[in-house]
Amino acid sequence: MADWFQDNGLLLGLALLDGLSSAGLIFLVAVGLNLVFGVLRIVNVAHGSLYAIGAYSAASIGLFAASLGVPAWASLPILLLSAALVGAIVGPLIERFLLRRIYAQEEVVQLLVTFALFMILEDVQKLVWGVQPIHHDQAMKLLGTIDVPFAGDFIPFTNYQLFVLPGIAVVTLVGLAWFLRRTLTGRVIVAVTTDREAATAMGIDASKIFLLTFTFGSMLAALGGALSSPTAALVPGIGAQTIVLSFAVVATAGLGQIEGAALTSLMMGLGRSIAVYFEPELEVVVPYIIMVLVLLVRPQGLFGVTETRRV
Amino acid sequence: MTDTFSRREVLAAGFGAVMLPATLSAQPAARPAEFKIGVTTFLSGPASVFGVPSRRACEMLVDQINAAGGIAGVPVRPIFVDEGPGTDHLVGEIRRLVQSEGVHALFQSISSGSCLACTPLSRELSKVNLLWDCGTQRIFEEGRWDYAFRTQGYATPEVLAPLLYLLRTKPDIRTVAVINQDYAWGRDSWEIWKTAMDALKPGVRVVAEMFPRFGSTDFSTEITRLLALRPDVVYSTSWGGELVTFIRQATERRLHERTTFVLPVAEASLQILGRSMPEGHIIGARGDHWNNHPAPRDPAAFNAFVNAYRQRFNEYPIYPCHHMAQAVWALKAAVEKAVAAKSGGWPSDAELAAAFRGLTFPTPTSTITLREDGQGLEDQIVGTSSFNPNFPFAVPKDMRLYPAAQVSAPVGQKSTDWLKTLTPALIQSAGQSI
Amino acid sequence: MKRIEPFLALALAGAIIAAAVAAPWLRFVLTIALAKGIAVMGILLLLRAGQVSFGHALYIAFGAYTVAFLAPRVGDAAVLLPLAAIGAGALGLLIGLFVTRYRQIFFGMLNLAMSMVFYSLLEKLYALTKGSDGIRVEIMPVAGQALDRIAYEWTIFGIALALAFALALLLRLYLASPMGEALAGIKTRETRLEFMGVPARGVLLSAYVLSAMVGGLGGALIALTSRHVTPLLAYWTSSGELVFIAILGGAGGVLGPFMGAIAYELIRVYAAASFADAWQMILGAALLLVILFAPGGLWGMAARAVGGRGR
Amino acid sequence: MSEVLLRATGLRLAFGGVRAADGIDLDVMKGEFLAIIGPNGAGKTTFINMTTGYLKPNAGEIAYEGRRITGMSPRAIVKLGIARSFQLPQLFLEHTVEQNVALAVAARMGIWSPLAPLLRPGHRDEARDILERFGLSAIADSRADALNEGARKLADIAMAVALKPRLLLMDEPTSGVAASEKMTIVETLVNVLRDAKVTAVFVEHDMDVVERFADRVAVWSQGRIAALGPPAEVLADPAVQREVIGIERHPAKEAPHA
Repeated sequence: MADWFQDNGLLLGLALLDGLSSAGLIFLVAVGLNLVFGVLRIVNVAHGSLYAIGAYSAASIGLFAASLGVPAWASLPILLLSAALVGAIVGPLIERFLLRRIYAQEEVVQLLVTFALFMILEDVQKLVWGVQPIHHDQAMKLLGTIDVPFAGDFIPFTNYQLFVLPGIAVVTLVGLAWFLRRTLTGRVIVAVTTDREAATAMGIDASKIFLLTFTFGSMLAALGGALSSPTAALVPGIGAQTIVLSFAVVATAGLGQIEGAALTSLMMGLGRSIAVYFEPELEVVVPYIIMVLVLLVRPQGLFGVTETRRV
Repeated sequence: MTDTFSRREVLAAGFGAVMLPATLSAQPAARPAEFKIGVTTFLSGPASVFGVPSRRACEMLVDQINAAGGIAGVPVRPIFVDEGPGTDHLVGEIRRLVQSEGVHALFQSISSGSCLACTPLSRELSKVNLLWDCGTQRIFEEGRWDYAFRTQGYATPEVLAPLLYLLRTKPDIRTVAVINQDYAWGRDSWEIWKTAMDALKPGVRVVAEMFPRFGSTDFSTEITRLLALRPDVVYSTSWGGELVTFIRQATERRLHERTTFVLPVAEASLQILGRSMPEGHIIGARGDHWNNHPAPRDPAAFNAFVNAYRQRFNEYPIYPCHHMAQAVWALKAAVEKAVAAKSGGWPSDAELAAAFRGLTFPTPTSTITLREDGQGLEDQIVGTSSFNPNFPFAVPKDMRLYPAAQVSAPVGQKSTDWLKTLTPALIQSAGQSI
Repeated sequence: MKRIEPFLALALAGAIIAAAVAAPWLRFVLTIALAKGIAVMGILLLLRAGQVSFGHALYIAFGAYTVAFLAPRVGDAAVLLPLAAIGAGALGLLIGLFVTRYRQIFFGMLNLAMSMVFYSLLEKLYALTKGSDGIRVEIMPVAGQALDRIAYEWTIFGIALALAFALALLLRLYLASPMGEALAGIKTRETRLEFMGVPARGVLLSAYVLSAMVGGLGGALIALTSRHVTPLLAYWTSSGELVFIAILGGAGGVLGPFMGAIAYELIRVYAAASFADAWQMILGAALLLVILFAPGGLWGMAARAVGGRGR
Repeated sequence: MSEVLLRATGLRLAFGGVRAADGIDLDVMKGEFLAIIGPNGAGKTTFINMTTGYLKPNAGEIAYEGRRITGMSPRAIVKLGIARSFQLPQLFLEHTVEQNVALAVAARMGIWSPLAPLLRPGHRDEARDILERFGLSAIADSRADALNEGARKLADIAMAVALKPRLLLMDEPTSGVAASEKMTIVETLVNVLRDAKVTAVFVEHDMDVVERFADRVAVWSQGRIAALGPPAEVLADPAVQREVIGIERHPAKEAPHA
């Protein structure tokens, strides 16, 4: 074991750096899904569409701004703004006109409504943005690279992936934790998550909270997409890939748990990058293996609380 | 169960007669009012980056042909079907195209899986089937199909030509890493490369074999590993969004300064990459149809095609457009040949199929001959990425043309067996500079 | 409604046969629809217990690959079909022992994880499975009878129809039995079952194994019909499709899966024929319309038309 | 009346800081009707939960017919002949009342045969019979989630009775039942139980019911048994009156338990 570390310790260090940035992105998408699931109890498949629309919009808005001659430094704020814009427009539309009609229905029906929406939005994306890869990497290029020393050599990392992505993820985590614990609205969201019946019995205006949470969750999905757009080329189908990983995070993290989502994202991000170094064929299944192992030990998810059933 | 069987027998007996006419194709054929082609291509999902441009090319060419009076006087109508939903759906769609729409020929498909599933069906349905883009070597090496013809090259020459180019231009390489999409083409193209490399230059060490999930949007970890390993060559047959993402993430982190990329399918992504594509790396086009081809067979025809496409769709055609065009031209040539053979009479499905065997048809850049096994011989041009003032994106320089016959496995041989017989002498003898 | 169910079934079967005779290409589509309907009965079973599996495409793919792998050795459809069902049942027992410990989202997502691992295996074990290219299945004898293509296709169609009939009848008996009622009890009052001496997990497990078996059977029929199997059969969207069909058809009666499967396949075929690049949108919209305006799915609509209750 | 059916000795159970059971010793005699009274939070339901296997005591043991049952699962305990009803009725909400009871009958007969309805068509008849005895025939085909509180309560008990237990534990069987119907219902219930020779332990807040139907009464207070004996004796105890009945009888009367 010690020998192994001597040989591979440095590689493990590199894997750690890579894992952090991918964990950051996974977290941003998954935490939004988890919040929505916690409050609305809807497994929102269309979360993946919001991710894709967020990514496409950020790239389009960025390209448009660049064509107008907006300075390069603005590309980062533009990413954040476009994500907020997408979430604020698309989120309420979906919640008001679609989800609101089905809150009384069974969970599976709700899930399928979002699945249907996901299918519709897949084609909408194609109609709006076409099928050719779209990319706009101003934000990544703007920040340049940093050389990380490695065994007498050096490895360039982009500052964007090494610092910005994990940084925004951490800021989001801290901000969310503060919001949920220290503000009234946040506490109401927590109350609805942990005991919906009691919360509504206490006179909480569920419809307002649902709208707020869904919009917020949509913004987070769009933010994940927007932040991925400087490094990834956008093509049809990116939403489907993202959502299925987020599902795994949510189930592993536990109902509505943001810290759980953070820890799970970290485990999955690191697990995958370690796999790429040492057993690349396992990379795809790592998230599911983590999920199964965690649920074996903690059936309610990493940070989930057992729902007490009174008899 | 007895019920089932008696029912089956009743059904088979009762309705067998109804079924028969649909499958009998030797009966005399009347000249149709229009010639329908069933075209399967990706209209959804990641591979629609190929499917949609090829569909446009098809529509454009059909418009041109119809404006000029159609094929042998018959106007052409394409019917498009999406490959995206998967094999079981596509197999049903092929049946619908043949049995309900009554298409006269099938153009299919982009995905190897689709081709492998539908080619046997085309024989069962006795319908001419032009494999217009898929590259799998398995089709004609593992079976014999009377009605199927591939009007372009396939995986073996498309991988072997870039390898020969690499070994000629960089004879000293010692290490290679692969990063391919995790699906059949990614695996097959690596097996072909590895087998050929071991025969042509034994002793090259493979330092990393990475097959990230199909549809990945981040290769940072793979790139870090490649940066640390410093292989002489990074080989990738990825395409679409994944190739664009990989190149951009890799160049930003200066991987291209440490290694030589060999990208046999790069052509389709170069326009999107624009200036992000680094210079000095080996690029292929699954054929010979580069926009800066220095000596096409018919420059006027070549420019006419490229310009018409650019004018209509505001972008350069990519290789799937050329492959689609090759299928259309092959069809035109074969139908005219078959009609001529019947002195103006209209050919049956079997007669049309017969016209394809051994057919040589012109393309703007060269000619393509369909071998006796149905495989088309399309020349390959490989070059080194560079920029010139005529194009806002990378194009090859120092191009070498590899005639198809030199880099394809002979009829009746499996690619992997044939590749093992190659000798290092081929590196110098194959191809010519253009 | 219960009383006219058999008549409705006969009418449906008559319509299917008539359509298959009238349009040869439809016979293929309908065989696939029957196969999927059989698999969806498994989803229906689990829905009774209030559980949604987002991974049952695993069993379809398992059944399909069982046929593909064994066809060269055991070239007889009449042998392969039960083999696929038993194999899928055994796999279902193995996985079921684990996943039936979980409920709701955990149940759904663990199933998803299992199917995605299987999907990855099919892709990764390239030497064995030919990856995404898939494996071809040749026309084979049925019960020792060598058949030409047309007779073979009719035979598989007939087997699918007969199996659909027989299994629907069995499912109906099962659901009306105490076992079936106990299964439905898991949905609303699982703890009470324990206090009545009924092992709830055992009840769910047996339903899970049955659902795996019909999944394997459906998959085997798909393989025998499309005669080419690819890993896409196991992808999560295929699992989503099964739940989609279950809800489209309606969970109220055993005919629901078949009505749903036929409607699904026909909509898809006609949407693809008329709007090749927007079929997803049309399917999604159809599902939304059914959920929003016809609760209870097609079965519910039929039930209302006849004037009875959906259940 | 002298044979001990259930014996609890030294039961202790604490949740966090709360002692729900703090040394419970109790013998339930075969054939008796034992009422449990006491203020909310005294640990009455906890006793039932421990006896039926839902909760495991931290210490002490419960023996049924001389056999130790602490640590056994609810399922195993039911098989021994101990059934219970619930303070919050636990019905299968999407089933009809008849299906609910029939399921309990089937559970007793053995659920594993999917062919049971063909082989033993009797379970539906038995369910209908039980419903009749409980006066629930009129609502036999109503879905359980459409019932009022009183009917739900009765259906809940009917399900427990359908299991043909020898010991039945009932958690507030009359709460939520309209005052006007209460006595009739309890009378019906008691007759059913006496006919079937069922020993019953029931948590009860209505002292009229206790006085009229209980053979003995146990007074729970802070996880302990404060008093035990015939109702006339115990209810006359001033301490009990002050601590338990005083609270119970007047303000809390008929307070529905959510």
